[in-house]
Amino acid sequence: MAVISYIDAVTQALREEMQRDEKVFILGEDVGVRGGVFQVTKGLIDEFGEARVLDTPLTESAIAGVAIGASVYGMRPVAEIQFADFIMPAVNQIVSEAAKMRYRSNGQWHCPLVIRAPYGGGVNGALYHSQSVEAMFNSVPGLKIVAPSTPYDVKGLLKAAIRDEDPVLFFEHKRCYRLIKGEVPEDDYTLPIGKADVKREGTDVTVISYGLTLHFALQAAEQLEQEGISVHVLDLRTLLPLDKEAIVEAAVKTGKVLVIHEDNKTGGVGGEVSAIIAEEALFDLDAPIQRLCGPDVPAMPYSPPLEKEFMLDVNKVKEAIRDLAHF
Amino acid sequence: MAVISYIDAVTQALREEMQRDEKVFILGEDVGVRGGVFQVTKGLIDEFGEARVLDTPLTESAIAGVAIGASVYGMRPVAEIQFADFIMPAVNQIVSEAAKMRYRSNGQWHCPLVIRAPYGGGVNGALYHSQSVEAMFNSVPGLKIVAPSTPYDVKGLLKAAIRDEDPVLFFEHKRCYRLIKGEVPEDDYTLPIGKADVKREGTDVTVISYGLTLHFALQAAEQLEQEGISVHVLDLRTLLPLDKEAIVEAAVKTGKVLVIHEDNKTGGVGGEVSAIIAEEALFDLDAPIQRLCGPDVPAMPYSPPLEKEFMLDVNKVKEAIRDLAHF
Amino acid sequence: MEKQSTPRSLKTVIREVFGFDRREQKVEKSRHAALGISDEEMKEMYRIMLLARRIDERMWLLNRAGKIAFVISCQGQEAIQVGTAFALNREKDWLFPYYRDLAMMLAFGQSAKDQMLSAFAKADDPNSGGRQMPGHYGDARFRIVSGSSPVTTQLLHAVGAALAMKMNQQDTVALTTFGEGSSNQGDFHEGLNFAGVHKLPVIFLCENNRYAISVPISKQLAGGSVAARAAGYGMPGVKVDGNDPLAVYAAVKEAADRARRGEGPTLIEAMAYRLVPHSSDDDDRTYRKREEVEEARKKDPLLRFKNVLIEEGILTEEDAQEMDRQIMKEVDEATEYAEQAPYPDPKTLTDHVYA
Amino acid sequence: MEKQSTPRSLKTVIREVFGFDRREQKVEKSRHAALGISDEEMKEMYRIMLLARRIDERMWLLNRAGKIAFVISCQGQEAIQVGTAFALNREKDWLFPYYRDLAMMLAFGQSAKDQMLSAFAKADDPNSGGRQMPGHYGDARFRIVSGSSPVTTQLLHAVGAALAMKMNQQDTVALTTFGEGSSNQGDFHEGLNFAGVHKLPVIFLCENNRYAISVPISKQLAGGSVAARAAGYGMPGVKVDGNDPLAVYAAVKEAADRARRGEGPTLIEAMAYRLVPHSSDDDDRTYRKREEVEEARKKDPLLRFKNVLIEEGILTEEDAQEMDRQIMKEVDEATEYAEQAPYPDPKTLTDHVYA
Ligand SMILES: Cc1ncc(C[n+]2csc(CCOP(=O)(O)OP(=O)(O)O)c2C)c(N)n1
Ligand SMILES: Cc1ncc(C[n+]2csc(CCOP(=O)(O)OP(=O)(O)O)c2C)c(N)n1
Ligand SMILES: [Mg+2]
Ligand SMILES: [Mg+2]
Repeated sequence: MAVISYIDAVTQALREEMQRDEKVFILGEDVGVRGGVFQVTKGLIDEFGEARVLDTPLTESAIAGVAIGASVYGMRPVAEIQFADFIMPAVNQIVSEAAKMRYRSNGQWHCPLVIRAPYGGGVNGALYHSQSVEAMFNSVPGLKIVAPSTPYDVKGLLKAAIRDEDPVLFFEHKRCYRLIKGEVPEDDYTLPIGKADVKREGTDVTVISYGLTLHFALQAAEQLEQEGISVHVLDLRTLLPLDKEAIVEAAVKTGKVLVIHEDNKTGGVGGEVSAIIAEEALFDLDAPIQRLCGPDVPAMPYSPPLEKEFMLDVNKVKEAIRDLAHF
Repeated sequence: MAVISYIDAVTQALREEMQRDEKVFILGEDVGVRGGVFQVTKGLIDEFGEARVLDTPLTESAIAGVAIGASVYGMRPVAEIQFADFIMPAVNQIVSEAAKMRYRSNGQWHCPLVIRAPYGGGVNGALYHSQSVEAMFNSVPGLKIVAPSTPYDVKGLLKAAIRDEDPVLFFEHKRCYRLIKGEVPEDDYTLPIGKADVKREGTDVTVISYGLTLHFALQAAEQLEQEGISVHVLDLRTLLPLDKEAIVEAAVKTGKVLVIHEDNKTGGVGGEVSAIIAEEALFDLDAPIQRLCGPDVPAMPYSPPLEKEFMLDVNKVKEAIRDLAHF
Repeated sequence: MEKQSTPRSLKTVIREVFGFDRREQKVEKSRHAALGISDEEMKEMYRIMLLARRIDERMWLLNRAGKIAFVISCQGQEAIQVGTAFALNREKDWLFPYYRDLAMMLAFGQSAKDQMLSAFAKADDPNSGGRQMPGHYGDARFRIVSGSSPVTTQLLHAVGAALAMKMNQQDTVALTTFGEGSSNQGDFHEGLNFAGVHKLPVIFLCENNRYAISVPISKQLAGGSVAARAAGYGMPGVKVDGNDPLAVYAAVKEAADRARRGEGPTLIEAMAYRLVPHSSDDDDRTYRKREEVEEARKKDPLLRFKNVLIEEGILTEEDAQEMDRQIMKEVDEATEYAEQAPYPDPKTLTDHVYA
Repeated sequence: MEKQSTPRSLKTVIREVFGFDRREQKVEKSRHAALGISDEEMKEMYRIMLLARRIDERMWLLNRAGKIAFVISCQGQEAIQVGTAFALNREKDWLFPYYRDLAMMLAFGQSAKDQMLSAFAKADDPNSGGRQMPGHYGDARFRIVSGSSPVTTQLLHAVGAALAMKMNQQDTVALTTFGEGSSNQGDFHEGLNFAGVHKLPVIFLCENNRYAISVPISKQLAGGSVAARAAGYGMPGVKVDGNDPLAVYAAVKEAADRARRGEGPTLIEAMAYRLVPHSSDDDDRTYRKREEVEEARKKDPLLRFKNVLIEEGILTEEDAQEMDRQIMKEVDEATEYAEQAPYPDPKTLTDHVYA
């Protein structure tokens, strides 16, 4: 199996799905000759032409709304929002329209579309190129939200998202793009949306996470093994709908739960995870459910010391796991 | 003290604040001669003129954005979003701009504005005139979210919101408008934003809620007293920032917590409340933290049997409290 | 001779001068025939306008009687809607309508029963199974895409469908409607610009009824004209008399032809007047004078179109009365049927969230 | 006489024919004098343009040397920005700029040091204390309201401030800038419409540099003209040569005068060219030919304006060189100062979330 980067897994999934199904097309800002500002769509315009790799005007509401109209008509649009931070002008189309189309039409119409958006920080991106925006959408039934952490998951889940009959927000952590590499089968496979994945088995502390911080957890787990702490790591992968069964199972496994995400703590996905455990597995717990998250500030600043202070890292994660292990 | 309705408390607060400070002005759709579609601003245009009771074009992003610009300049705009469901086109202005103005300018600029929006269902409003949208914003530091349940709280908190130096989303439950009446002092007072309020003392089960469902809890508590169940009821009043101290105190009081809201369960404010308790007071609990919420569907349907099925009511609340009491 | 002094028509003069009139055929032909509309179609257009009006009126009665919770009206806009529908290919084209398009829905295939099922929020409402308010159309049978309450979002859906049509080399057209108030939302701008850049087969039809709830054009629409905004997107902008179904027909037909020829989008602004309050929750006396409404009633498109049909000899007053009787029967039956029809099962509340 | 055959100027002919030239005063007066700009001001305009250019160039060097993480440029747009600033009242008017407005910021009072503090993200950066990327201006000292990265939002803030100015009967103006790509966002439409309805003292200035990152006007802007969209909002739309600071000055001045007279908003589209990649993260070779860029460089507003100053006798080549030396010194010192300056304390991360 080839070892490829997280970002190449995105491109590979897009290319293969466009080859497989000519209804699949890409639209977004600078996705054409520029190949996307991160080069995710590099080369695709040459292979598939500009009708299927469409540079749109600088209008996120239109990107989402046009994708809705095209998908209702029968196409399979994959829209790119250049940075997750810029999804805000499209919220009305995503929340009022895409998420509700099936429900409001009593199942007559539906929107099989994907909105890809690079999110997350640690890239000198400052307030508006570093945000995690998943919390805004995880209270919206009708949407699915996928946030993979490994190249393998990226490819399998993006393909699943494109074939899904419902609107999927696909959040790619931009710090993972070139940092994270992994084995990815060259051939076609999909992974189930809605299923979490145990990335490491352990017995002392359960960490539940997704995206970049999942890797901090895995690294921390490896280092803590030498201290005799065995860490169980669950990768949520899908944030909506959450895999409740897997969450409860992972929590029960060790009785000590640490939920980690880069997004700020208040109102984040971690709160929902914690609440599920507190509702379903309270008596299996040996410690309070801890959350280690980004600070409750509007967004991540640019200045290096401030960005560093905002971001989680292996040390912060280790410390939190250690505290919980010794609780 | 006069007994007035919830909606009249809104109007009274607006009128008094406009009399007190000529920087305060109202803008929104149909707020002028029509007096608002709910008649909240009825008569204000006659008293304050059309410059201070401004009918805007049908453009929510402009309503929010213009309010931001005016507030930055030094005014105190109170914007009305006709129905909370229609706040979506303004999300970019609210989340990217209002919430981040102070932080991004390192404290140089700020937006003292209020956005009022009637929310909630049980009024034959169907999918788009019934939504609770607070969950979308409660992960956004920089914003404050107020959701009062009584006329007394409405007046005191709306005045506080107008005088607050930060952007405040003020959500008024539209079913409460004419249903809920209560004593309201004729003179000036404010209530602190960020403070929850114990609406009833009890010893067996703690209910934490806000808005319309708070009243279901109070009625249920009264009825359950006859069954020998003593219910403690905490009204959150402010959803962001949450009053953590009051939440933990209320949870510890009985050891059995039921969080109730009309908004759908997943990703709702209740998850955050539950997570706070699971983090801060786990060992004081005698039962799993329960949430009784709207179902996880895109929004409330129009057809009466479906609306009824969606909405909570006193019986559903009683049942949930009883279950917890007998746990 | 005395004859000279009698004023003569242009036709006569031309005949005298040239011996014949090249324009004769055109002069003789009625407006609708010149547009390629048959007498039968004219009658059908009128019937649908009247049916829409009667359904709408019935809904108000039902609302005032406490039987249905909400009405939002097409009254005053029927000519726009029927003229539009007839100018399209009702077997192939796609609609992205707004909440006043009752007459357009009827012209595209929905029935009185469908409307009443929707009004009563019954399980068999073809738009949403009673989930949405009346006026929130959506019917896969007729390529009517489901709409929501937040205004103007549907413009972008029409643009998206038109993009798909172009990609798939279809000769179909997407038509979307909206009010003049709604045309000020950002989605209007983004939609027209996108369609203009890609020359998409989409028609943007503004039904300008002069108010957005209580807000008149003067407080709503800088410059005062929706059609004038088309130039800024490099597309034709056409203002038409929305009380005249034939004027609307002509404009929409031309726009559809343009679209099918690959020449891109058109913006049409059809001028009308909302004859009733915004909805059953509104009281329009707070913001407009009764005289103004009365004045508008004199231009009621239904009256005008009936007179055209009578003048053209397509319909007699008696025919019209008979038609009305038939329609009232249809509306009565639809009402009764819908009132009796079952509500959706509460257990279906959680259906159709995901596939 | 042979004289006759010598080609004579129009001026000469007019003098010969009429004995005097009514237009003489106008013909003799230089363009800037006619606009009421003094020689000193001209020199200052040029100095600020050059300073902006030098700061901008320095930032690219620092970026390529790995010293600063990000640059976004004003290169090619300095004439627009300085012409604009000088046409306003720099003591009273308010700015809602976008990320390329470096030269405008300098003209409104910011210094080279300020820019470098921002580039290095240091605590004393006056815009945001290092919280925002460079180019995200905001400076209460000079009534420059803090901007964000999401484009076009600032238009509505300018409209809101203008509304407040009108309410408070100020004779000030709010000016906001944005790119031609950004002008397609919904907020543009909502902002122009709102300002048009209420006749607010606001100027919308589009800096059209022909690209939005990689997307050229042809794929971005239906109809091809931002200025043409003004008509749809009932306001003047003016297209000017953005490589000529005097042309921009004239347009902004007229717009500001209009605004102060209570006649409402103006939309100005200043045509320029982005001489460098979109930002330090961009590679513009993927989407535009080198020849095109070279061609544009020949119209570099700095060169052009220098030539004007020299032709008008305001500046000599030597003056220009001396000025450049001074500026380079200023930039060097600012760079050094900023590089040495302290970063914000990590503990301040949670400051300024709420009052
Ligand atoms: C985004 C949004 N904001 C507000 C509303 C509330 N609302 C419903 S209809 C309406 C007025 C619409 O006016 P116009 O577009 O002129 O259409 P008309 O009703 O006159 O046909 C308003 C403000 C809404 N439905 N959607
Ligand atoms: C809402 C939003 N979407 C996307 C972006 C990413 N982005 C930054 S600048 C830019 C292009 C802007 O082009 P234009 O408006 O022409 O201004 P220019 O950079 O050419 O001066 C884009 C797409 C953004 N900042 N905001
Ligand atoms: Mg209207
Ligand atoms: Mg540009």
